[in-house]
Amino acid sequence: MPFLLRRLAGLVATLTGISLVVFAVMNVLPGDPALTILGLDSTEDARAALSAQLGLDQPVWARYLDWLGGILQSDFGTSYAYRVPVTELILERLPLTLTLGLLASILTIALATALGVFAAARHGKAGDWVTMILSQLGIAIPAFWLSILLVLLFAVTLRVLPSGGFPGWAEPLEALKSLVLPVTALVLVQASVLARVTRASVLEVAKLDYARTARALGLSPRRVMWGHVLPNALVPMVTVAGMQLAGLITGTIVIENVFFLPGLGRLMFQAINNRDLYTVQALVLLFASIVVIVNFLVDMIYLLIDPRLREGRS
Amino acid sequence: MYKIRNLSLSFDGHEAVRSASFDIPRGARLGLVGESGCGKSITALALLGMAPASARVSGSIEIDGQEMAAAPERLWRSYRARKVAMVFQEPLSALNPLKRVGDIIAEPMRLHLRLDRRAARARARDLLVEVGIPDPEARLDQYPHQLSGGQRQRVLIAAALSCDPQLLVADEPTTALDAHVAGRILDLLKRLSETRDMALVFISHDLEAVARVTEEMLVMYGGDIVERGPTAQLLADPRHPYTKGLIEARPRLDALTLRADGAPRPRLASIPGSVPALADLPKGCRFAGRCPIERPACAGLRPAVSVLGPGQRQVRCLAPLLPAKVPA
Amino acid sequence: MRNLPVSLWIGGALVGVIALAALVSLVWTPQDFATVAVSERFQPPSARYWLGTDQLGRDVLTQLMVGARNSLTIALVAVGLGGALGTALGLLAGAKGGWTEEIVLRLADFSFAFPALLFAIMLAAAFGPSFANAVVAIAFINIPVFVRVSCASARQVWQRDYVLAARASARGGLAITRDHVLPNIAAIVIVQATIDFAGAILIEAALSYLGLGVQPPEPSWGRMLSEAQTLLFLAPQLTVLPGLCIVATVLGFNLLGDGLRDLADPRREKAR
Amino acid sequence: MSVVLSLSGVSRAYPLPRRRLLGPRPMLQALSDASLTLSAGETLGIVGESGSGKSTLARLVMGFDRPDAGRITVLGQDINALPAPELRRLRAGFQMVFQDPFGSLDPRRPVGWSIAEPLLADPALDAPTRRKRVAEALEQVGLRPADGAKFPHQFSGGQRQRVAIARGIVTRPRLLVADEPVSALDVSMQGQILNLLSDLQAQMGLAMLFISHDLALVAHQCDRVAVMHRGRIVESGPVAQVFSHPRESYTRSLLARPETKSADNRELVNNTP
Repeated sequence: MPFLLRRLAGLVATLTGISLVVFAVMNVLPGDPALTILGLDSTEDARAALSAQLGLDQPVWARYLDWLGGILQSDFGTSYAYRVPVTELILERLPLTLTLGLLASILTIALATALGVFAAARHGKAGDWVTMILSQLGIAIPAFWLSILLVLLFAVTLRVLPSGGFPGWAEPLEALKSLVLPVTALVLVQASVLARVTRASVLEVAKLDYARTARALGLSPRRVMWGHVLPNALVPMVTVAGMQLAGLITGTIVIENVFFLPGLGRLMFQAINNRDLYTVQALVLLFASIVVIVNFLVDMIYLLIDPRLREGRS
Repeated sequence: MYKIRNLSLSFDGHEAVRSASFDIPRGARLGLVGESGCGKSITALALLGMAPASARVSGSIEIDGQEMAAAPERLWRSYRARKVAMVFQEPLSALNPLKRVGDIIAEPMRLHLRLDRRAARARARDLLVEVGIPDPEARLDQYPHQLSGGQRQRVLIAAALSCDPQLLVADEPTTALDAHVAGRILDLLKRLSETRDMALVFISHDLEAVARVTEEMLVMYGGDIVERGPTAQLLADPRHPYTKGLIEARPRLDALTLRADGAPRPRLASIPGSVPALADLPKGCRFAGRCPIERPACAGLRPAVSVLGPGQRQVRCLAPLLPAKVPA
Repeated sequence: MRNLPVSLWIGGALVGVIALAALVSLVWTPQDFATVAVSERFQPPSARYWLGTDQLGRDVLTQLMVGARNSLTIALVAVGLGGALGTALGLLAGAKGGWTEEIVLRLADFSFAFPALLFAIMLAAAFGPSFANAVVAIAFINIPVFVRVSCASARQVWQRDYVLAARASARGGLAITRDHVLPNIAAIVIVQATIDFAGAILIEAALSYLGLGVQPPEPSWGRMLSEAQTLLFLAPQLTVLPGLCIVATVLGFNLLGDGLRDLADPRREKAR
Repeated sequence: MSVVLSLSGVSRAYPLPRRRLLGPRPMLQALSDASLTLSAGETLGIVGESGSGKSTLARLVMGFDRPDAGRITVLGQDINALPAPELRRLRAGFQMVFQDPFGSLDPRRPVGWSIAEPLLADPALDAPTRRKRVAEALEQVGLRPADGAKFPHQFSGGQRQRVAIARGIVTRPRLLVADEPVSALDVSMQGQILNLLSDLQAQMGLAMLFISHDLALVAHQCDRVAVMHRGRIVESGPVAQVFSHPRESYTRSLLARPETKSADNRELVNNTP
C-alpha cells in the first residue's frame, strides 16, 4: 500500500508543519507574548513576572518542544483567563461542536447529492434551472446573515424555535431544538456549493464513453446514473466535499457566535477577546488539524472508490 | 431484419444524414465508410435509437417489422443488447473503470435475461472464451485498466454479445489499436458474425479494414450515401468520383508499388479542398465543389440514385464513372 | 454573432452598481459616516436619511456606501496580492517542473490546512484585529488557490505541441511563458480571480461580523449586521440592507465569473 | 551527399512510478542503442507501433530531451555538447512538423505570428524581413500571404498542417522532422500534404525524418526506412529492400496481410486504374 503509507507520512509531516506555523505566529512573530496577554497598559514588572511564570526566558526551540511534548500528552497548557487547563476547556465544549459539525456534514452531503443528481437528471429543464438559481443564491448568502433571517422568522416572528443559547445535554429534546437553526444555516450554504459540483461532475461523466456503453446495453437511465455515472462522479465530488467540510468546520466558529452556543468556536472568540493566548493557540491547532485529518480521510475514500489508486497509480 | 427508409438526422435544420435508405439482412456484414463528419457515426447511433437529443430524426427505422423511428425510449431500451448492440472506438474509456470485467459483461444479462449472479458469471466466462481472452476465470475479477488495449476491446465485444443480439454495430473498433492487434479484432468480428449468424455493421474510414471484414459497403459523404455495392466490386470498380478519390488517396503497400532505389517518387492522388462544415455543404450533390467531373447542375441538384448492373450496385451521381476494365 | 451569456449581464450589473456606490463614496456621501447623533436614531427613510438611520443615528445609506468601499478595497488588494504572487509561483512551478513544482505544490497543499477564517482569527489573536490583518489573511489564503490553478493550467500549456514548436524555434523559458503560457492561462486566472473576489467579500464580512476585520468607526457590512443582531427585537429592518448588499456583491462576482468562463470557453456547459 | 543527421548508440530510459514505497524505480527503456544517418535530400522513414520509441527518437533529435548515452549530431554539431547560445543559433537548421495541427499552433496567436516565431531567434532579421519571409513561406505551402492574419481555428485541418509546415520551413532548415504529419488528417487530405512535403524537399534539398506507424505511407514517402520495436531499430535499409525482403521476423509480422479470402479483395484494389 504505497499510497496509504505515503499519505500517512504526509499527514504526520503536515501536522508537524501546522504546529510550527501556529507556534511561530502566536509566540515568535508578535514579540513578547506577555505583552500580548497583558496588553499595552500592563506594567513592566507584571510582564516580567508572567514571562518567568510562562517560561518565556527559555530559548524559542525549547519552548516549542515543551509545548509539543505537552500536546502529545494532551496538555495544552493553562488558560490565563480561566485559570484552568486548556484541555479541560476544550473537552467541555467539544461535544457540542462535534455534534453540530457532524450533523451539518451528513445533511450537507445528503442534500447536495440529492439536489445535484436531481438537477443533472433534469438537465436543461425547469427543475435544473430552479435548483441552480437557488444554489447560486445559497452560495452568495453569508451563513451568519442567513442565521439572523432564520432567527427573525422562526424565533422572533413564529416563536417556535429558540433564537440562541444552549440548554445543555440534560434536556436532549431542547438541546436538539436549539441546534435546528444553526445546522440549517450551515447546511443550506455548504450544500449549495456541493450540489453545483455534484451536478457538473455528474453531467461530465454522463458524457463519457462508458455511460454511452451502458445505455447501448439497454440499461435504464436510473441504472446508468446510480450504477455507472454517480460512482465515477464521486471522485471530484469527494475532493470538494473535503474542502467543504473544512469550510463547515470554520463555519461552526461563526455560527456558534451567532447563536451563542458554548462550543469551541465560541470559546475561541472569547479567548481572543480575553487575550487568552494558549487557548487560542490550542484551538487554532485543533481546527487546522481537523481540516487536515478530514482531508486525509477523504483521500482514503478515494482508495475505496477507485481500484486504479489501490495499485499505487496516480 | 433492419429496414431503414429515408432516414434523416438534422441539427439546427442542417441535415447531417440525408434520407438514407438501406436494409440489414440477418447475418449480413455491412461496411459504412466515410471520413470524419460524413454522418456514419450518428447513423450508427440511430440504429440503437441513441441519436443525440439535439438531432431531429425523420424517416423510418423498421426492426423485424416494428417501426422504431419514433418509438419511445422504453421500447428502444428493451431492444438494446437483445436485438442490437454496439462496440465503440476507444476501448478504455468505453469501459467503466470502477467495475470488474465480469460485472460489466454480466450486468446486461442480469437485467435483460434475468440471470442470477452465478449463471451470469458462468455465461460471462464463456463469452470471454468466445472472444478469445486467455485465462477467462482470472480476467473476470480484473478491472479494465489491468487489461491491454486489444483485450479491452474484446471485453467490450463480449459485453455487447451478452444477450445474443441479432445486430452488432462496431464504430471504428480498431482505430485506437496497433495494426497487428487491430487485424486480430477485425478477424474476430468477422468470425463472430459468421458463427452466430449475427449481422454486423462495421463503421470505418479504413478501406483495408472494411475490405477485410464486410461483404457489402456503403460509402457516405456529407450525409449522403453516395455509393453502395458488394465490397470487393466496389473497391475494384468505384463509380462515384468520391469513392474513387478515397481509394486512390491511399498509397498502396505492395511489392509492385515499391520504387527502386533512386526512382522518382510518384505523386499521390488527392481530393482537392476539404470537407465543408455541416452548414456549408452544397444543397445539391454534397461532393460538388471538390468533384473532378463536376457539371454545372451538380451544386444545385441532388442526384437520384442510379442502379448499375443487375441491381446490386447503386450510385448517387448525375454522371457516374464508367466501369473499369475488369480482367476477365 | 456570439451572444453574451445572461450571467455576465446580471453579474456585471450587480457588480457595477456596488462598485459605483463605492466610487461615489470617495467624493460624496449623503452624511458623514462617523457622525453619531443619538437623537436621530432609528429614523425611518426620509428626504434627509434616504434609507433611515441606525441605533446611533448614523445614516444607513452612507454606512452602506462606505461599507462597499471597504469591502471592495479589501477584496481588491487581497485578491490582487494573493493572485499575483500565486500566479507567479504557479507559472514558475509549471515551467520548471520537477522538484520546484513538487515543493511549490506541497507548500500550497499545506496552506490549505488553514481555512481563511481560521488564519485570519490566528492573525487577529496574535496582532490584534485590524483592516490590514484582514487583507493579509485573505491575500495569504488566496496564494495557494492561484498556485494550483495557474500551475495546473500552465503544465497543460507546456505539454502542448506549440510550446515544443517554440522550443524548436530556440525560444527560452521566459519568452515561452510570456508569449504562450500566460496568454493561454489568462482567461482561467481571471475567472478564478473573479470567483475568489466573491469569496473574499464573504470572508471579510464574516471577520467584521466577529469584530476581527474592519474596525470602528470605519463602517462595514459585516459589523453593521452584528450590531443590528443585538437589536433584533427593536429594529429588525437594520438587518436587511447590509445582508442584501453582501448577497448582491457575492452573487454579482460569482455570476460574472461564470459568464467570463462561458465566454472564454463556449463549449463549457452554461452556468446558471 | 552531406550527412545532416547522425545518431550513434543513442539510448534513453524513463523512470516509471515506484511499485513499492522504497522499492527500486522501474525504468522504461524507450530507446536503446539507436544509430542512423540521414543525408541532404533524403527521406528516412521511422516506422513502428505505439510505444516502439519512435516519438522518443524525435524528441531527442529535436533536443527536447537528452539521451542517457550516445551522440546526436545535427549539421555536424553534437547538439548535447553545444553551449546554449550556439544550439539556439543551430536550431534554425532543423525544424519539426507535429502530428496534430490543432495542438501545434497557439490558438491565441495569428498564424503569421506562429510562422515568424522561429525567426525571432535571429537578431539579424528585422520585422519587415520577417514579414517577407512569412509571406514567402505561406506561398510555398499553397496559402495566401493574407492568411497570416487569421487564427488557427479559421482553417481546416489540412490547411492548418500547411501552416505548421510553413513554420517548419521559414528558417530554410536543412533537416525537417515530420512526426506522423498526416495521421490526424482525413484520408482525402493526406495526399495533398504528402505531395507538398515531397515538393518542398525537392525545392530545398531538405533531409527529412519521416515518423509514422503507417507502412504504406512510409513505403510511398521514404527512400530508406528504419523499423523500430521496443526501443530498438530492428532493421533498416532502402524501402524496397526492407519491405519486399524483410529479414527480421518483427518486420514480417508488421507487413503480414490478412490471409485467405481478403487476398482477392486486395488484388482487385490494385487493379483499379
